[in-house]
Amino acid sequence: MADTAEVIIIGGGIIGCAAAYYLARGGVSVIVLEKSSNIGDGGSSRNGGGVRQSGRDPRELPLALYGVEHMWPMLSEELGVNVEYHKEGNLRLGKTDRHREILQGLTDRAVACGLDVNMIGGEEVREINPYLSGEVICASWCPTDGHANPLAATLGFYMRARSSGARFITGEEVLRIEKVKGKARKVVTAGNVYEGGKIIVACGYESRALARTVGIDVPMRKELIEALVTEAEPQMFPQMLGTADADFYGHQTEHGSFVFGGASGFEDTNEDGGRNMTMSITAPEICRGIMKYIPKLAHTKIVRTWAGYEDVCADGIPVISPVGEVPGLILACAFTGHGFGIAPVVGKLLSELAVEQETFLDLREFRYDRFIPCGA
Amino acid sequence: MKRYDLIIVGAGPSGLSAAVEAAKRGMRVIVFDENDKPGGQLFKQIHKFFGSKEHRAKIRGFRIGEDLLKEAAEFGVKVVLNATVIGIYPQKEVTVRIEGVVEHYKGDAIIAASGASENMVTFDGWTLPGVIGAGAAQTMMNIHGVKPGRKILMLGSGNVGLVVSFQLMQCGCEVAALVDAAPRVGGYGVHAAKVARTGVPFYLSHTIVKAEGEDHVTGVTIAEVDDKFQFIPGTEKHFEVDTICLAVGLSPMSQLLKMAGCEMEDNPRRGGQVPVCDEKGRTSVAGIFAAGDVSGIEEASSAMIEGRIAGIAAAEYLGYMDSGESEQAIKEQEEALEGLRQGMFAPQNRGKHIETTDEGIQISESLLKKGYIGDDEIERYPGVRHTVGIHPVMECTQNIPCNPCQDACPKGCISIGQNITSLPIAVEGTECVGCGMCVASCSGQAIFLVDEQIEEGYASVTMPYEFLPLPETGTKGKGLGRDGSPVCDAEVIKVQTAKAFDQTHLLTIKVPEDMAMKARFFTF
Amino acid sequence: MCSINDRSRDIGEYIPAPDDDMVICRCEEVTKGEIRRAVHAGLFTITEIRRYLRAGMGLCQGQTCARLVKGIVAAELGSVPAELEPASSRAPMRPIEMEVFGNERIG
Amino acid sequence: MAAEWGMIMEMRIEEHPILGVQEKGKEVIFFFNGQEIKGYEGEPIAAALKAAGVMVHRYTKKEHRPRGIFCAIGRCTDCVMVVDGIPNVRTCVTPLKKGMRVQTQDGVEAMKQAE
Repeated sequence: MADTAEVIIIGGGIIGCAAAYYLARGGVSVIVLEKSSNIGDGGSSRNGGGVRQSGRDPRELPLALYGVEHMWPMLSEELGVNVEYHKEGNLRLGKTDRHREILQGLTDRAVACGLDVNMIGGEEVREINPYLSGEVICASWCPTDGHANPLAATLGFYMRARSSGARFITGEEVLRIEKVKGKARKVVTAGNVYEGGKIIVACGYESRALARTVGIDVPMRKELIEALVTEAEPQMFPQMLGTADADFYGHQTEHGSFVFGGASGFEDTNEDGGRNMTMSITAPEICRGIMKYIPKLAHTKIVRTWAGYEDVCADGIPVISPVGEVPGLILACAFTGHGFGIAPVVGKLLSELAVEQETFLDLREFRYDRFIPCGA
Repeated sequence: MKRYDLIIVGAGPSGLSAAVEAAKRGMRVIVFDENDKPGGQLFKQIHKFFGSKEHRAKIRGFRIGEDLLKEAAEFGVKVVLNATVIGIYPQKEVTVRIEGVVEHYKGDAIIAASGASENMVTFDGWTLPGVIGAGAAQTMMNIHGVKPGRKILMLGSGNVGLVVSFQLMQCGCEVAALVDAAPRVGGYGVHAAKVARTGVPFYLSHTIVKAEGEDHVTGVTIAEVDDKFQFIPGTEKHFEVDTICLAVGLSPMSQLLKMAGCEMEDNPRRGGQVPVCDEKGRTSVAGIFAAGDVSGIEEASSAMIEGRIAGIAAAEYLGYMDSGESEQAIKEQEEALEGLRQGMFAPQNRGKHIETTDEGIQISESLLKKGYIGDDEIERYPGVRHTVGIHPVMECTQNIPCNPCQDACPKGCISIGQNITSLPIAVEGTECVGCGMCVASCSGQAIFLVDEQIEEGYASVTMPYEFLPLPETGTKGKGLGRDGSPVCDAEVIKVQTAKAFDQTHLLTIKVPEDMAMKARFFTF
Repeated sequence: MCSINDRSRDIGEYIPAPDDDMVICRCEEVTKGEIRRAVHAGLFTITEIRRYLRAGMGLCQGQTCARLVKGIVAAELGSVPAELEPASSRAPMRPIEMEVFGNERIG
Repeated sequence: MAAEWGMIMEMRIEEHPILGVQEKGKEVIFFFNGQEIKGYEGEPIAAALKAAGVMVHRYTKKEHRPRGIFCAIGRCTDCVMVVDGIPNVRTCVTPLKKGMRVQTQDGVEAMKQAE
């Protein structure tokens, strides 16, 4: 089989898989190269499944709004895979006056952008979710937020892309991108060279090293975050939860299990030993966080914990951008831990960028060269 | 953080053995086990072990467990029960759930001795209550004192399937059949023979078609399979049972080592996913060792030696022994291990069909296919001889590493020789006094004392008997052949019970003269 | 252990089998047919099968079915089980109540 | 439903040819779906239920199929039941206590008729 395609995508996460799907569906030839043995092995299978608009940077909000309105509700049908999308609201919880201030600030900014989000008091919070403890005194409430199953969504995009003709190669680590006659063209791995008219780099933090091989740097760092999953419980509540204190976030899945993420405070310095290793202290910290808000879960058993890197951008929003100075190169990285909810939108936008079509949303805010100080 | 020289995961045969060796050298050792009783599988092993004296042969598994615990206590090993290790983290941090707390410990060395889990096979109805693992059966009957069922079908003719079938009968269950898809019995012939002679039919080249029942097992259908393991139509057989017991092998329980970052391999000869280890049990992570089933499925006797080796290796690693001392100590253990890893059932022979013994004698086909030696085959073995008066008959026909019988006889009637796997020989010119020590010492229950003519027309057969109720002298019943079918009327003429026999009673029955070499069990 | 795996390679058609409705993962009630179909839909690894079908993701974390699932996936891929990478092992090794997990003692 | 008392006695091994008479804890009463059953304190709940002839511990969530003891050592989690109101309790490794309320589990909750 030829190692040449109109578009080469580096990274088989949900962004790469979604882009591959929309391209293949449009009849464009695609090869997706994934370093891991598994599709979606990075952040795509290591996130809390939030499909949120609230709490987003205003620059990112249009992508989230578009996804919630035009893509997520139809995605299960489109992919033929139940992505377990539930649009039943997000509660960001607060327990102190300080929390109330944080939440109020977030709410005000979101409202200014036209999002339906409001502050509610403790009583109202417990009307929405009776399992929350009396310590919760306030929350920001966004009724159109929700959650989905990241594993099903990622693999759903993959399977549909594959059946639409996209070629996926796993276990194929890209070492560098090479230019031919002034354009990014060759994608070099340990044993192979792939060629494409367009090259989309969508491989999380590793995108930084790859972009550097053609002289581009994206200012980002990585943080090792952790999550856990519980045994199945009877259905308790459908909302996505988060907190002003950022001590935990998560939701109950259709399966009945809860998926929660959280932090120990050492995310900047934690190392995973190259195998997504969890720390001994993080999951207990997440558990303590959860129990303060949902005391009823004290007996619920944790069955599994995991860790994964976030590609945290210097300014907190992703780079989704063609690289003018390296024709043929398109970057989609630095999603900063909130890429899942906007992944279908980003995938579709990338498919348009790859065929040099005008995109259905304005991507100026996500330019790769926005980090250069003004006046340069 | 609480720190020990050595943290051992698992208080089974290998873990406890490792603990003893390490503690002996002055190390501070803590052993965690998730169960509420120590000893791992040893406490479910109520049969006598094979091997030689150094392997604690002819001692019952649970007694070996008791001895090991005592030894560990003597050397100051701390054994913590109901302590589930939930993770191994960098810097050899171990998190342990103990009651309602998760404790963090650190070890300068860790030995994983976490054992194995049971393999399963699928068939229609395999999720029904009443389908259980062989380990579950052992746990229920030998630990908790509850019968796993009333009437049971056993799937699997390896040592576990054979031993557990026997144990099921010992606790009062009925074993309806022993079934295996393989064409030949996988475990020791002596284990098979002691099950077959009680009347349990063996169905080799058969497997389960369907477990029947609405809410729980009420019956099972088996059928013959061809050499590609496909059912042969028309060969179905039905049994009314309430329990189906699965004994289809074990897999190393190596997840903790994988989590700890040890290099792993999928090695079918070791039973599945195992850490890559050297001969001292050292994994790819310095200071983390593996011993026992977690590094490759073998018998408990081997696990104990592997544990000792790992314990010594850990002592060397932390400077509690110099390398000269440890080399010597390890060498001794390796020799003992070598002794066990010989014969037809040695790891290197796994899966091979061996047709003759080392002595060049043909292996009984009947034993491999039906679980018992045919009456026409028995005479070919060197343990089976005819002399006037009482004498031992050793129906031990495969090269297995075991020799307690030769030490048991005070008169030197039995010889195995230097090679622990050789077949026992009835030594010419010696005189049996009928003490029965050999009968009780044979872990395979394969030795009988026979007097081919105790009176005109009658012979006596003395056999090991480990069932309740124990018949009394004068009890009349039937003599059963090796295949478990009644062959003659028989009367108990002597019942011997002795501390040295360790719960094995010696039953002497009087049978017609021509049954001296045929009657091998008694029922009444 | 990452070997190059072309997900478009031909592994043959999915052919329904009489035992497709056999439960393999007892915890999550995943059948043999579901696993076989998922392989033919492109999920070539144990990890992907777990993530998609939840086989081995239940209370026992695959302790009972891991070997069976491996065998089925290998058979569909025309491979041998030993060549398939097993799923990763993660804490906690046994299910543990949140109140216990969160009750640490670092003494 | 628990079986008749006669059968209960039959499942207990009164005397074992090798192990003799096994030590038991104190005899206690507990409740299986509201029905009084005798067991021995400290033995696994599953052992007491087995001795009482109870085979079905739970019905599965998707297919509503019965499950019971399978591994008996806390690994497979097939024997889980609702114990004192808490679901998914591994009865094969949870010691029996006096007065415990043990209920057949249906999916992840107590079975409706199992009061």
